[in-house]
Amino acid sequence: MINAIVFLPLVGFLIAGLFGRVIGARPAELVTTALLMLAAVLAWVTFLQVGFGGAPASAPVIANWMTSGALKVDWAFRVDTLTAVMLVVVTSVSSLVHLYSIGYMHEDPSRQRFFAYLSLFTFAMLMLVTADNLVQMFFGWEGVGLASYLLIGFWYEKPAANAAAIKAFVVNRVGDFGFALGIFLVFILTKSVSFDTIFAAAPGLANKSIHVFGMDVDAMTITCLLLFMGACGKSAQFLLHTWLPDAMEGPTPVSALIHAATMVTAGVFMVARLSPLFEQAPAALTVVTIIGATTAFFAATVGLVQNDIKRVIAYSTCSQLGYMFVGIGVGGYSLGIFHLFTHAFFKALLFLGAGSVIHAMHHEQDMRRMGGLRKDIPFTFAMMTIGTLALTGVPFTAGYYSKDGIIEAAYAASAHSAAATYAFLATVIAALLTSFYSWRLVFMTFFGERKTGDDHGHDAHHDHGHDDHADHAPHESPLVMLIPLALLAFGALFAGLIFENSFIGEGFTEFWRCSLFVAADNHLLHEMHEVPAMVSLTPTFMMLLGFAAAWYMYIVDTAAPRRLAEGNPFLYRFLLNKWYFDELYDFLFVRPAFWLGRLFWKGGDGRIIDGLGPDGVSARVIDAAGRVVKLQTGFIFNYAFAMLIGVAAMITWYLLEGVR
Amino acid sequence: MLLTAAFFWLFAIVTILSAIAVVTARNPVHSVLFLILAFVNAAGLFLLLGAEFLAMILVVVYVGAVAVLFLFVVMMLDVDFAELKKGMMATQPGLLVVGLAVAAVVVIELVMVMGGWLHLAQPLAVGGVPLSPGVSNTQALGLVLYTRYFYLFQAAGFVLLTAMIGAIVLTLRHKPEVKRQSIEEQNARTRSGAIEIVKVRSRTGVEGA
Amino acid sequence: MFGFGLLSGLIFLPLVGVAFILSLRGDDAATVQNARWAALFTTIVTFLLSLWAWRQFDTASAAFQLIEEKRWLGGGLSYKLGVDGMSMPFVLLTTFLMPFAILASWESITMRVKEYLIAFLVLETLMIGVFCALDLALFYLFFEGGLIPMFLIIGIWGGKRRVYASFKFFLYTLVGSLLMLLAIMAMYGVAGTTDITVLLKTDFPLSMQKWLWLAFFASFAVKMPMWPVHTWLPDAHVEAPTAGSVILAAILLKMGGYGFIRFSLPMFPDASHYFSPLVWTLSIIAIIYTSLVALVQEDMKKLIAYSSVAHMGFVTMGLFAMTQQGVQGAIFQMISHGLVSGALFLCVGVVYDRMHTRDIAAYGGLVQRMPLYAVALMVFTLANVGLPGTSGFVGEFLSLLGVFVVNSWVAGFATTGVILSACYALYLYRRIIFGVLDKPALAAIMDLSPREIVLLAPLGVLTIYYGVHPGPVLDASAASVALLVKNYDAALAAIKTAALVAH
Amino acid sequence: MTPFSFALAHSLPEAVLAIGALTLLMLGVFRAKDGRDWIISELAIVILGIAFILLFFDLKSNAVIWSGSFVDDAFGRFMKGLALAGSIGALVLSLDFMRREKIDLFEFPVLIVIATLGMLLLISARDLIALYLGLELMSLSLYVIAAFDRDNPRASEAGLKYFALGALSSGMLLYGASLIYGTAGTITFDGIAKAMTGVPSIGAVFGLVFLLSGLAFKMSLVPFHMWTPDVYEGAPTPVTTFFASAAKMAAVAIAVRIVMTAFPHVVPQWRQIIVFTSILSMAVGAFAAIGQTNIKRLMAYSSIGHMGFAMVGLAAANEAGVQGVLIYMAIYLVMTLGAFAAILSMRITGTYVENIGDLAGLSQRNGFMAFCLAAIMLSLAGIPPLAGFWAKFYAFSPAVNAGLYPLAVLGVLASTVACFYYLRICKIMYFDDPAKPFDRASPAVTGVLALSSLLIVLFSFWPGPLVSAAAAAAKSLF
Amino acid sequence: MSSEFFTNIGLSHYLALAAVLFTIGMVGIILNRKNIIIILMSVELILLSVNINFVAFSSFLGDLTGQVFSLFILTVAAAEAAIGLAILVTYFRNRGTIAVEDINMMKG
Repeated sequence: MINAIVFLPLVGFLIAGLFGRVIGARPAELVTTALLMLAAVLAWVTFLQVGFGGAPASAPVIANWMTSGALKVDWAFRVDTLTAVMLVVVTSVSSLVHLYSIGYMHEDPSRQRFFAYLSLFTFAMLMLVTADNLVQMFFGWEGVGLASYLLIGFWYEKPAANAAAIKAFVVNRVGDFGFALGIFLVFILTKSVSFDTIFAAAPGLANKSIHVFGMDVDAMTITCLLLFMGACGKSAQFLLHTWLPDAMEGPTPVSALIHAATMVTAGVFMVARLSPLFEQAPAALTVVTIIGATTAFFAATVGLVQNDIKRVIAYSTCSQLGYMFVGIGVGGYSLGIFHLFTHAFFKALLFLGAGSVIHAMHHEQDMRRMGGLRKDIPFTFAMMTIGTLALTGVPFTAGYYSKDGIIEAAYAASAHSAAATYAFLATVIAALLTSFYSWRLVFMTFFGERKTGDDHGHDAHHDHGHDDHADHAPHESPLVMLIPLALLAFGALFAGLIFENSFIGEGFTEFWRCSLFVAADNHLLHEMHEVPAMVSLTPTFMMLLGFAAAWYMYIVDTAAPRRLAEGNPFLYRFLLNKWYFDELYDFLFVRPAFWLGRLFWKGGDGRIIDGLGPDGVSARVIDAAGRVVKLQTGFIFNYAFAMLIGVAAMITWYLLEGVR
Repeated sequence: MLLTAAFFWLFAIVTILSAIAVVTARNPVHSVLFLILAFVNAAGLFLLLGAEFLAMILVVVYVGAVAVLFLFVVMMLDVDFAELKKGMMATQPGLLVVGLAVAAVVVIELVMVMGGWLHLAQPLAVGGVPLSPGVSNTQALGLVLYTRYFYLFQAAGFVLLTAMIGAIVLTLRHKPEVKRQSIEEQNARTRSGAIEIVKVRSRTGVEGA
Repeated sequence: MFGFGLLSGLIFLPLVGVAFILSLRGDDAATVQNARWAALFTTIVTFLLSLWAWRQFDTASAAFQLIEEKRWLGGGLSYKLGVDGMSMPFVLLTTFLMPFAILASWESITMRVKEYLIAFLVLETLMIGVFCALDLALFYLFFEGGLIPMFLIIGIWGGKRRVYASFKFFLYTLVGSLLMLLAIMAMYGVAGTTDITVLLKTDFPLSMQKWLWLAFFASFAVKMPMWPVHTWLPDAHVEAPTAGSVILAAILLKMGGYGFIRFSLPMFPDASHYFSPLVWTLSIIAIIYTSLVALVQEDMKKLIAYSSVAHMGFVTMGLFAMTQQGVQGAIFQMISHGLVSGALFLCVGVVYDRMHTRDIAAYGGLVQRMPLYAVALMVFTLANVGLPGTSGFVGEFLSLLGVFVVNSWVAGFATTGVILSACYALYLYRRIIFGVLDKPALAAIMDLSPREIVLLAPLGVLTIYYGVHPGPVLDASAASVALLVKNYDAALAAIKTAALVAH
Repeated sequence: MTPFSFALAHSLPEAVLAIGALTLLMLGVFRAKDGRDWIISELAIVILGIAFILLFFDLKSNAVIWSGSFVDDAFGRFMKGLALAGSIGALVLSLDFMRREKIDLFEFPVLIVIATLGMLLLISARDLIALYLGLELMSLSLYVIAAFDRDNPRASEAGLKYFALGALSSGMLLYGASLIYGTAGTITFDGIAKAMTGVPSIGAVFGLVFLLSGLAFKMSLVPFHMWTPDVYEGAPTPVTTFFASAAKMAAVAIAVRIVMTAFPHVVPQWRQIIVFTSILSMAVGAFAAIGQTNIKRLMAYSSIGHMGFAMVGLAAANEAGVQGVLIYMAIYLVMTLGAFAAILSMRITGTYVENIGDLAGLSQRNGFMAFCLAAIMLSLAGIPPLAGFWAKFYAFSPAVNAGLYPLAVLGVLASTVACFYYLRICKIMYFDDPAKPFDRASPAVTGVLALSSLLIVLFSFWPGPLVSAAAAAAKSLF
Repeated sequence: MSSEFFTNIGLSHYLALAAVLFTIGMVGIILNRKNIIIILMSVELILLSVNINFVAFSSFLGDLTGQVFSLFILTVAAAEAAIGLAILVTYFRNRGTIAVEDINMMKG
């Protein structure tokens, strides 16, 4: 069954990719979507069997990948609860996105390619989550990176899309740099890369030090930090987050699938998967917490002022990923996964909803040009609202359980660690900001006056969209797009309620079994339920506060935002330009790279190496040749003189040698 | 002893001076004459060394043949002596100085080493031809030259032959306009080749002639 | 086969093709076409024969196999051939790629075709010889002999600056090789033979080892090419015809790496250990420096050439880690790079044949007119980047892993090369394939012809196949590499013991 | 004293040449019309061929004859074989040339035979007088044939320069010989060897310097090389061929013989001379050739360089080194003959041309000749698998083993520089656009070209005979 | 310098004389710019110096070989002079000059 789940998308990819042009667009769409749905069904079955049916975890070896000395890497699919959860998330969201895309992309001439990419992505993601060893995980890891690259750059004629695609790939590679080094370290420490061996060896490695990079450091800490670097890249955490907002250049379903629900959560999954290692490295967990909290706060602040509807959601995603890492960082692996799980539903919902809005607006993404859409596209409005409710953590929605759980856990953990205190504060403030920007989005888009007119931007995507819409009026999306919204909305509303107990509640141990490792002294899940009520209520309070602020500024006094921005121009610009990270990186890395490249090429290779090497030498040789030839004067007396000099030199030499 | 020394110095100094004159004389004819002088003095030195035969050969062969050959050539080639006299060391004075300096170094080094030639109290000769007291120099040479050195003598003969061939092939000109006697052709003459009988019709002349 | 063995057959079979082509008279189109077919047929038969050799080959054994030995020069120099797990893959790579080289020039070479084909076939003989030779002098013969046909290929059928490039290529590599020749002579003096199997067992004193190592290094470093003696490569690549670039990148560069494995490491273990920091430093500089240079290139071939230098940096780095993974990774990286860079040059050739420019700025938006080409180039670009699932990953990963075990700094720096390779490769891809197709010259450009598909498809398939199942190559070299590493460690241990005793 | 017949048996090739030369002379004088070479050249080839064959009748003996002046050993036979081959080659190449240039006088083959006789005597010399006579017999003939095209000012200039400097060099050689004689008290080589042991006196070393300088002139080693380019350029091409091939063989042979048999105990002293001249020769040969446009001049510099390379082997001063020199000379001979055959094929509308530029695009006009010449050039450059590589291998290998690393490294660098101009010729032939086509070369010339390039290309396949013959020859000196 | 130097003539005296002659011969070749015949004469001087060397050695060694050598040198020198002059004549016929400075058609 697991083979089917993993390989069905691959089959879909091959059919759509290799024969897409032959069989046409529609069959390609149908085949891939159908295969994905089949996979999703199987995934749910697996989930129920493993998570609730008590089916044992397994990791059948499919084939050998590479063997070299002690290193042995197999192709194997590990199925345990953690995997099953991810399988469900991936296949469900993916199949819904496939379905949605049939509608969303129906005007695109190269739909086959799109669906092929989507299926390829799903396959890679499944390889990632089912990996039984670090290298296979790395395979999936880079595979999803590739798919992400392809999908972001799907509209290859847009320079911005190409740039964003490359940026995504390269920034991810930076993370992979750490991941790869982490794998190497694990191999050095355990002489293996497969999970069972590593996990078995992990406890014995606690507090062991290793000499690496010229330092003696705690082995587990450095390993986990390096691995976490990979996670940071993939999950767009602080410092490596810059690619995610740019990735919104891709088609919206892609944003929903990859940049909200699945791929970006791979980092969270990885840390959870490697919980046996991280549990031995408290220092690394502290770093995870701090980075996660910072990201949650930072991304939320940036989200406040963005005008692109997808970018707001993207920063929101970034922020929520921060939450997940906070959850994991404080020791609540299941919390992180639970938030991942619920987040997948409501964030996919929000993105697809945003896609629906964009679709309605003929590929207009700027919220300042929207407004009052609730009348034109009421269903989408409803769905978006549900998503927003879940995101902001309105009680009893999915987000409420998972997000508030994390905040509580952070509070609970703050008893032992200062980082957790920081995390608690950051997440609480972020909750306020989340609520504000989420409602700001809703208000700007669906309330107020319609600002669309003849001047709506064609710049975003001029080739597609508007040619067959003579009236330019916003219109509700087709059913094929709305069904996924509805299904996701269901998840956004009820996923928390249904699974809270199993994921983070009392059913915890039975549900997760061995797939998540929790150290013996880690009682976080119990402690978090015992935090003071004040703490439990704080997020909800923050949510309300944010809602109120948004209401005031975007419904009551619509001039307020402008006033605020003009009052604090520096802060506004700082936030609008995303803390100037892009500029900073451009200055620190991109420009120097090109500058150095040119310097090395023209100066290093051209002037120094070639100049002193082959070209210089050959020039000197030719000079010397000219000089030697001049000696050949043609005169007998000169020739005889040369002979005399030769003899004189030799006898003088011997005479001096004899004298000595 | 003293007489020998005196003669040595006489011959030596004259040899060196005339050698210098050979090199520096502006008129090549003078050079040749100084060369002859140098040879004659060298013959004197040979006499002092007891090599009478070589001394005679030097005078007879060199002065009599080689030097005179030089003289012939100098006279034969219609050289513009005025041109030659302009100064033989006119060009490249810098190089001349360097040349003389190097030559000075060489001569000093050589004289230093030759002057210190001491270690030959007894010959190291292995398989040489010792001088026996009862035999004159000429006789001694004659005894070995055609026996022991037969092979080398033949080789020297070939050298001379080569010189002859070479000199002839380079300088002898068969001028086409000069009629030469060809004995072969004369011998090979036949009637048919020599006489042609033609019938001459009157008033037409010889056709095809 | 005339009393010769299988390997001799492999070596001399291309010469049979040469003889046949020489026997063709005339320069009309039919003759030329016959010559092409003859060359293709020859290379394919050679490939099949090499597969036969592969069947005979026992991968479990670390020993030299298919050995044949004949009296040759006397005095310890003999005609000795044999392969082991470290050379067999290269033999196969060579024979496999040659038909592609011939096919790649099917239409683009119209001038002096017969000579061209002869040059390639002779080159094949010499390349196979390099990998099969078990006698140092014989090795050198083949190693150096390869310069001649390549010189002609670049010089006759090359681009504008072909003369400069061919001379640079020739003389640059010659200097290094001649120093190696001196070392070979010195080894001959010590061991009294040039039989590699004997030399492998000869202990050279450390002081001598260092000099010998440096001399060999001079040759192989240029051939690899390692920084800073790499500058001949971009020029040679840019000027060479497509097939020339393919062979140059895919096989000739590998001779340097092969030389390290075959000679430097096993014969001078102590010196290798002593100099490994040097090699690592140069490798890291190569990886980072040339990657950055590649980033700013304006000529496609030059970019790929620089990327080759960077990839060879991984190879040298992995080799001198002298761990099982490092060496195997390096070998695999070489094989993979052979396939991938060969394919990339073929890809460049495809558009060059159409547009007669390699200027990146002259292209853009090709995907619209050439979707198949875009796919092919994507596969090879990603393999060049080292994406898991392509063959490029396995080699990079193993060599990095291997070197990390020994020196984490080296691996750390080298891994940044992974980031940079993504930058330049994707940047190139973007500029050629993506964007708007707005250049009038490109408006009518045609997608891959069937011949070109035949050319690229097998390479693509192999690239991915070896990416997910590198076993064939890794297993073949495993035993030999294990022995190599074992002997190396033993030699180092011996010298350490000696040092202890001395104290 | 050995019986006359025994002595004659061991100097049979020389006897054949001597009698042959005289016979040819008679034939020429009495039979040739207007002094024209009638079939004298062909007969001379036959005579040289007979002498060559006679060398093979007795491969083992090691006889000293003619009162110790003459030695017949494997070394001598090897080098005589090369010298004879060079002479034959030069004569074969001269056939067409001399007729076309109207200098086909019968004296030419006679002089060639006499010069070859001189070479054989030189190679077999076992005392200083024999050395001197052999050398002069050879040199005098060479002076004459250098100026053989007597109506050509260049040829006579070449002859004059060669003669003037050659006379000076034989003066130096004699001066050295006299000092050696004074030191050792004898002129036979083994007598000198017995006398010169330990640290020699400075006078003896001076003698060595002058003696080797004289020989270095004949081998055109720097700085005694200055005549070479001018004479090579000015002399008629077949004569240049003869200079570059046979004459070099004899000069190297006697140099090797004298240092190895007369001075085996003072190796450090003469090795420095050899190393000094060798380095200078390799360097000058490499550098000066770069700027040349005349191919004969280029070959002159090339031969200077090659003599330098050969001396690297001699500097090793052991059996392997001598073997190396022998192999080097053998291969060098083949390459030289081939190169000059190619030069003699360069004729445009009846006129011989010597400009390198005339070769432009040869590969497209005459692919066969281009291939042969390219093979020869690359072989001269020492690129494997061509024969020239083995020459260098065998010459350098002993030097490396003798610890002469700086010499070897300098040699390697020089050969890289030299490679540049050999490649340039290949480049001109293969990369450049075609120039005017050449006339059809005579079959003899083409044959020599083909044969030599065949030997060069295929040497690697069957190197055994040469290598083992050289080994045996080298062994006979020790 | 002691008087013995002047009165007691030994081998060294002859050798030194020969050395001086030898050098004069060399200098004659090097410094001569105008007349090629002088070069030939200089060569004769060199050979003369060699002969003095040989004869002196022969005498002081009590060994005839040196004189035999000298005899052959004289023979060859004669032949050499003949050929040299022949070449000279040829050259003169071609160029109408025997100035050493003009013998410069080929160089470089």
